[in-house]
Order: sequence, then C-alpha cells, then structure tokens
Amino acid sequence: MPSPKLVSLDYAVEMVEPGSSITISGITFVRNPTLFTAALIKKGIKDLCFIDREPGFALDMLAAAGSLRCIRAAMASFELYGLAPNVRRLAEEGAVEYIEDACGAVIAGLRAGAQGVPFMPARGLIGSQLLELHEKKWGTWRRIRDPFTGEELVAVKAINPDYAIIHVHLSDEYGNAVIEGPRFEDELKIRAAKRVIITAERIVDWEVLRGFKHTLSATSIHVDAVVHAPRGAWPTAMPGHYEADYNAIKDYIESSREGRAREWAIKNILQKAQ
Amino acid sequence: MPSPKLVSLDYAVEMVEPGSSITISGITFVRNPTLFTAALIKKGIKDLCFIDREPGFALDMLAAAGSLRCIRAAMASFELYGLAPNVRRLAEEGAVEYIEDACGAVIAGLRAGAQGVPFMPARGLIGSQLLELHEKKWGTWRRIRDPFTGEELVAVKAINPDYAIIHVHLSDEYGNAVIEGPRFEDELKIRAAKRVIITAERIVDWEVLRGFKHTLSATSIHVDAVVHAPRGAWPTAMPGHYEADYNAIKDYIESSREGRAREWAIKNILQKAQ
Amino acid sequence: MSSPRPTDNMIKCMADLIDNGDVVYHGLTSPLPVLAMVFARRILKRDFTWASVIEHIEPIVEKVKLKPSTGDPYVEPEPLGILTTIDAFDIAAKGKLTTMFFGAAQVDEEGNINLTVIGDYDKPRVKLPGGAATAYLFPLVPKIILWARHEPRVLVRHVDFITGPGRLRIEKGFKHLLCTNKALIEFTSKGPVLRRLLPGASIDDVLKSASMRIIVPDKVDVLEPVSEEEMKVIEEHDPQGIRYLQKMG
Amino acid sequence: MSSPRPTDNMIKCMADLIDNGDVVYHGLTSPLPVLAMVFARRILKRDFTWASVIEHIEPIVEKVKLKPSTGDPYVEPEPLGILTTIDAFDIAAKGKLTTMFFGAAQVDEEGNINLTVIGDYDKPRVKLPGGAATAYLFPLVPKIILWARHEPRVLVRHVDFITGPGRLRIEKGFKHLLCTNKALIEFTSKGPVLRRLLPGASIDDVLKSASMRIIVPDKVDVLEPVSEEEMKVIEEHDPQGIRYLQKMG
Repeated sequence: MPSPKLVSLDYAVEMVEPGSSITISGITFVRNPTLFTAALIKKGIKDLCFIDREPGFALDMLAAAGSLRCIRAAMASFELYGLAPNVRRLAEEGAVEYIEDACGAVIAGLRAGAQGVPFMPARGLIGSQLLELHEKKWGTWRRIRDPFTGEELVAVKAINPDYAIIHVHLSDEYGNAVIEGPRFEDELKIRAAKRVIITAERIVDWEVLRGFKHTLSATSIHVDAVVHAPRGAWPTAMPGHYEADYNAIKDYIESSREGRAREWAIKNILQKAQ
Repeated sequence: MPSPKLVSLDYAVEMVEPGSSITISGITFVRNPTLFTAALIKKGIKDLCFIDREPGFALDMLAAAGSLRCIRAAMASFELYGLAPNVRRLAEEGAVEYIEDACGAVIAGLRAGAQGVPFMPARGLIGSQLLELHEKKWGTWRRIRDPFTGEELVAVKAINPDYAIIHVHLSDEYGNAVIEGPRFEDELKIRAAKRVIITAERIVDWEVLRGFKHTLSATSIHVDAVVHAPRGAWPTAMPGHYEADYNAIKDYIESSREGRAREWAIKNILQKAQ
Repeated sequence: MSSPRPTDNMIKCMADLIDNGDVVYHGLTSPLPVLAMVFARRILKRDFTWASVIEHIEPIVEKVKLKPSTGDPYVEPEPLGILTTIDAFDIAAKGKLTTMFFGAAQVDEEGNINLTVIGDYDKPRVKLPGGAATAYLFPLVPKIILWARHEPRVLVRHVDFITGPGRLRIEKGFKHLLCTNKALIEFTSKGPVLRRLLPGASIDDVLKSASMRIIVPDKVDVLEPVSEEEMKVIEEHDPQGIRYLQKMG
Repeated sequence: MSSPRPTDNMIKCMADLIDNGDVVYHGLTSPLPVLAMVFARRILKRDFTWASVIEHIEPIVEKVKLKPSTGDPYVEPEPLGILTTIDAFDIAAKGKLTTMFFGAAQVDEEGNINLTVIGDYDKPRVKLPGGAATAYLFPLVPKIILWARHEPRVLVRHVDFITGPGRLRIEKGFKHLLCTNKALIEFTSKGPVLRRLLPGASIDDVLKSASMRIIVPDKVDVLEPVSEEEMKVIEEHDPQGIRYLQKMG
C-alpha cells in the first residue's frame, strides 16, 4: 500500500489545472462535492470542461463563477426550481459550449473510460437528433455495425475526464473508500478519470474497512488525493448523514438572480466550513 | 414486486433443458452451486454447453456425469490437484468440444451479455494463438478497428448463457439476493443469462434486506427461480459460512480415478442434503 | 382536505397505465410520476417493480413523501437495496424495463418529444434542461407515458428538436401514451388518438387546446374523478402540494 | 525447522522482483507467488498493493496461510475490501496493474508461454489447464514474473502453442522475467539472458538443463540462500509444505 494521500483542501484544489476536463459525484441535489467546488471557484479556476450525466448544484456553482468553457450533460436541472439558473444563462448567451448528451451514452462513455477501451457500443439513441450533433459536430458518437451480425449500433467514444471529484461517506488515508446508498456513476467516474480526488465525510482507519464484505467504491490504486470534508456535500443531500437543504438552495437561486451566486457559495459553504 | 419465485430444488432442476448453455457461480473451489449440480446430474441432463472463466469442482461433476457437449473456459483447474480430472479425460479423448478462452475475454463477453449489446471491445489478447482459434474456428472473437482512432482491438461476441445457476449468501423469495465477499463475475452472469436460478444459503424476509446500503447482487427483475440450499456449495468454500473441504475434494478425485465421481456426488452432496 | 384538481386527476390517469408485472422507472423532476406510482400501488393495488433515478429499489411505498427533487433519496426511504441507474438501463437495453415516464416541453403528432431547445440548437430561444434518458430509452422501453400541459405550444405539429423519436416507437409496436391535464392520448401509426377525457374536459376543448391534430374515435372513455379517499392518499404523500408546482392546474 | 530447498530460494528470488509502489496480482495454482508476496512484504519490506484472484485487496499479510487452492478466500483473510477480478483487469487495461505472476508448462526463447496444450490443439497429447488470464494480460502488464521448472522439456526453443506472446512484451519494453529452481532469466530482444544463479546451481547446469539457448553475460549474480529467519517466515505461512507439491525441488 503506497504512501498516504491525505491532503488539505487547499492542496487538493491546487492539483486541478485550468483548462482541464472535470466530472463530479452525485446528481442534481445529492452528494455533490460542494465544499471542494466552492474552494475551486474561490481559487478562480478557469476554462474547465465539465462532464456529467445529471448534474445540478455544484455544476451551477462553477457556471456562476465563470469557471467553465464547456458543459456536457444529459440534463442540467434544478428540478422543480427549473433549469440550473447560471447554466441556463450561459447556454442562452452562448457563453459556454453546451454539449447535450443522453444518460445511456454518458454511462457508455464512462464505461469505456473505466475499462480502458477507446469506445463502447450502445443501444438506443438512434432516431434522436442528438445523434447527428454527436456524430457531426462533436465527434463523440458514431454509428457502427456489430462485427458479428451487422446490426446498427452507436459507438460512444471513451470519456476520460482529467479529474473526478467524488464525495464519499468514508475513506482511509490511502483512498480506499466507501459510498453508501445510491452510487450513480461515481464508481465508473473513479475508474475513468485520469486523476481522482476523494472528499470524505469521515476519514477512518483500515480497521474500520476490514471485514467489510462489499466492494470498495474506490481503492488506493484508483485515487490520487483524499480530503477530509465533513458536511462536504451541503446543501445537497448526503444519504444517511444529512438531507438536502432546500431553503439554502432557494437562497442560492435568489442570489443567482442578483448575480451573487459565487459570493453566496464562498460565504455559505467555504467560510462556514473553516 | 411480481409473484414469489421460491421453488423446490427438483422443480428448479426441471427448468434446465437438455442441450442448453449454462454458467455457474464461483471459481475452482469457491461458491460453486454443487447441490444444484448434483441434482442436475442425478436427473441425467445431457448435451449442456458449459461456459465460465475459471471453473473447477461443479464443472468436473458435470463432466463426470457425461452431461456436457462443450466446455468453454479460460482455465479448468483443480489447482494443486492438477487439471479437473474428468474434464481432462473428456478433452484428451475428444469427447467434448473444448473452447479455451481467456479471462479478460470471458469478462468482456459477459459484460456485453449483461449490457444487452452484441459485442464488447477488449484490449490484450492480440499475439496469442487463441485469437486465431476464436476468430476462425469458433467465431467468438474478431479483430476490429476503433471507429474513432483506427486502433486495432478485439471484439468479443456477447455471452448470453441460457441459464446461470448462482449460489448466494441470502435471498428473499423474489430473488433479491446478496453475495458477500468475492463476487467473481457472478453479478455479470446474473445479468447476461436468459434465465437465472438462485440457490441460497438463507432465505430471508424483505426486512433483512432493507437498510442494506449496498447494491443487490441480483434483484427480482433478474431472477426466475429461488431455491433454498443450505450448505449448497459444499465441498467448495462459502466465504463467511464454511471453508472448502479438501478431504472431500480429494475423495472425489479418488472416486474419479475409479469412474465413480457421479455416484460420489449424488451420494455425498445430494443424499446428505435430503 | 382539498378537492381534486386537474393535476390530481392526471395522476390517477397516469397510475391506471401501470399494469401488474411492470417494471417502472421514474426520473428527475417527476412529482406526478412518483404520485402515480404511489396511486397505482396503494389504490389500484397494481403489482409492479419500483425503480427510479434515486436508485432505491422497492422503497416502503407508504413512506414516500414528495420533495422539490425526485432524485432525493429521502423521497423514497428504506429501499430493499440499491439498483443503480446503470443496472436499470442495462435492463432497459434488454426490453425488461417495461414502463417509463417522460415530461416534455413539446410533443408532436408522431409522438416525438423535445427536451433540448426551443429555436435552433446553436442559437437557442429557450434552453431546455436536456433530454436526460430520453434519447437512450425511447427505442428500448415497451411502454412510455409522457406527461405535458395541454396547450397549443406544447402539443405541436412538429417539435423544434427531436430529443426522443416517437415514430420509431410506433413502428416497433411499443405503447406510446400521453397524459395531459385534459386527456389521455395514444400515439398510433395513424396519429394521436384521444382515448380518455379527464373530468371537466370536453372533446372540443381537447382539440382546440392543441396544435397537433388529434383523432377522435367513436368511443372515448371518461376518467372517474379522484375520490375523497384517493385524494387523502395523494395528500398524505404530498401534503405541501409540490405536485401543483408543475402547473397542470 | 527444515533447511531451505530450491523451492524456497525460488520464492526469495521471485520476491525480490517486487518493487515499492507495485500493484501485484496472483492467480490460481500459485503457492510460490503467494509466498513471494509474503516474503516481499514481511522480509524485504516492499511497499506494494496486494491483489489477487481471491478478490481480497490488502489482506492481513501476517495471517496468510497456504491451502491447496490459491483461489480460496481463507488463504488471505481479513481484507480491506473486495477488489473484483473485473476491476483488477480494468486496472490492467490501463497499465496500472504493474506486476503479475504466471506459471507455464512451456516457455520458449522469445518468452512465449504455453498453458494450453502439448501437441496439436485438436488432438492434444496432453491437455493443459488453460491460460486463464495469460492471453489477456501479457500485452498489458509492465512486469511479468514467470515461474517454471528448469528442465529441457519446459524451457524449450519454441512452445507448442503460444498462449501468451512474449515477443510482443519485449517489443513494448516490458519487463519479462523467468524464475526457475536454478536461475533468474530475463527475456530481451537478443534472447533469454541469465541474470542470477540460485544457490547450488552452476552456469553449466543452467544451460544443460534447458532446450532454450540462454545468453550468459559477463556478470551473473548469485542469490543469497534463504536464511534461517527467512525460512521461519516461509514455514509460518506454509507449515504443511504445500509449496513443495509444485515439484520445484
């Protein structure tokens, strides 16, 4: 087991290079790495390409802070509060390249990335106008034939983000980590990304993990840095630990209307944690 | 949650049609569905095609009973006791079609089967003479080009066995089931097979599963029948429940030398359980 | 207790489309599907498998409680276990995920839906939240239940952008249904056919409030309005009236 | 306590090939690799990641105890968690599984190995157990440590069947090593090169007991025999002498 990877939040944030591609854990209002994201936008990171299946809160924080060059997602929603407010603004202004993806295709691309193969065949997708855009505009999907039967399928190019930022329930200092409850694609993201930063509610000794009878969501082999981040998903939900704080989310949306979403996040997420 | 699927061992055994393809849980001497296999050979099932990555004990029982038309495996070993004795005999006599596979390719084929796509791209494999055999003799692998970069890869045809027989730690009567400890490819097999029979050490109420914070190895959606089978993996190991019984395994090998392996299995596995 | 509104009748109409043996999945921004699943299980006693974007398989239905997100794990507590979306979509790839709900910003006569953009993709008049699973699941799921507001700009002749291809579904013989706050419509090879009126809606109203041309057959069913007892169950799961934020009336 | 036999020295020789930072995986029928991993961790204090066909990542090394199967979970108790073989092989596909052991029925001058068949595939003289992960991992793992009996019919000029392609590894610049009960041999673009003699073996012996042509460089190292203390550790993990069933002497 090579050397420990437990680092400070500031140290881990410095690992993320401007201009790189990034994916994060969770969906809309569940298990987003909000503390890490707040630290990223405080640093003033720029030109990130963001990719995820159904992101929400933390994506919008990055959008609000002007940190993004492109967004690739199957849906970017604040659900009953409407489209993620800052994402919508950037997309409608044309201030960001917006690549609309499809859930099954994001999963296929992450699977290819995780397995170390350059593409993944997928069913579905044919008939949607998204197929034309992905084939011709973005080069991310391509119609292929099954080499055995000739059946038409879609090949999705492997997705290998430069960074995956994954918030988990517990991790040891080596990155052996456990996610409880819904996993979403986080275990694929951990395997598909070139570098993985784990933020964890709890840092535990090996002894807590031993005897654990299930697969680890991440192992030391996959992980580059571990950050202790209690309440590191607030105001999104951390299943088993805390619920989504919809009042805070509404407050964030209100701040967005006034163009103060970045300040809201730094003040309410980052400064409160310190 | 559709109707319960808990059936008797005899009933489940009758589900398996002669001439079909079959895969089972575990590896060499771990978590084989031996009780079910013993009942299958007692019934006198014929012409099965067996597929697995690193099978051992239960495969050899089927070989001993003359139940097999073909064997496809990356390794069929009794480890320090040598090659699976009855498999070796059949293979050397040419009494069975023997398709030697490779671990990574079996995984790729099961992945395709589980995902509902007709093939899976895989790395590795190129350079081995197995590639020629799979391409030309069996039609199971094919060299392809990545549609995005032109890189040469191997496409492995989807593996969708007619039946997967999976021995698990616990299941409810609907087939919501949990495997503890090593999984091997069993969760893929459950998803790749056309019909799934679960044999379980324990049948539990829903209430035992609730609050369980991890993915289920199988759900009611995947499973066709559930059989209560305490000690259903003996003499192979059931992690957390019982160890491999190497004395019994040696006894089986001894019986094989005398051509009595089938009788040994029926007597020691099936009759003892009843 | 309040009296039922069109939203509540719509929930009942959607619930009735769930059959015994179905494997049902709902996504994000889906308060009506969640309540339809509750209604189908608790009131109609339909025996189906409950799966969702929350990844909780078979939660305790009695404890389901709406929140502003239908991806929130606390909406569907105490599941039997986790069924990942990855796993659910693989089940879909094999045709075993039988029933799925989709909201839509536009639906057209072929049953195509648009969740991507109003206007041109590169110069959007309105950016929509995105199709999520639409493009992937439309060709795979045997029964899709769309839900949308019954308005001319929603029920259109041709969508601005085909996120989910309806025609392909009809060619495959899949069930392709639309619940609005006025009617249940089925997409067929001949076009959208009116199957059921919701309480209070007339055929005339259904036709006039849509840009799409809806076929009216000889026999059109009328939904029995949500009863007091049924309303009690809906309110038990959504005491705050989150369902009305969908603005279906 | 017994005195060390060639098998024990071979274990030490294999252990010394594990470096700090390696991610090491062993398969079935691998008593010598398991003991080499124990030796590397406990005696040589090498800091590597332990993975295996058992799917137990980082077991408590002090508690490792050989059994007739090296796929038996009770061989490597109390792991940190499960790392599936699927996951380990994906790690391999990315070049991050650094070190793997393979036994071989035949090894040839190019470092090709045969685990498939002696004779013709369709009319086997001897059916071998199968290559398992060989064909998949040979092109992927940066350091492979083969182990085999030092005999003319094992160390051959050309294998009967190429289960794992050695030449491809050498072309890629991967480490490709062979531990026998007499020597450590490294496969290079010029052929197999003798790197180390095991205690008691002579260069002459090494060359005469092989059909493959082995290159002898100016400098050949000699392995320090297993010490009493080291032997104590090996025996602690294999009190029954299961390792000797591999018939390496």
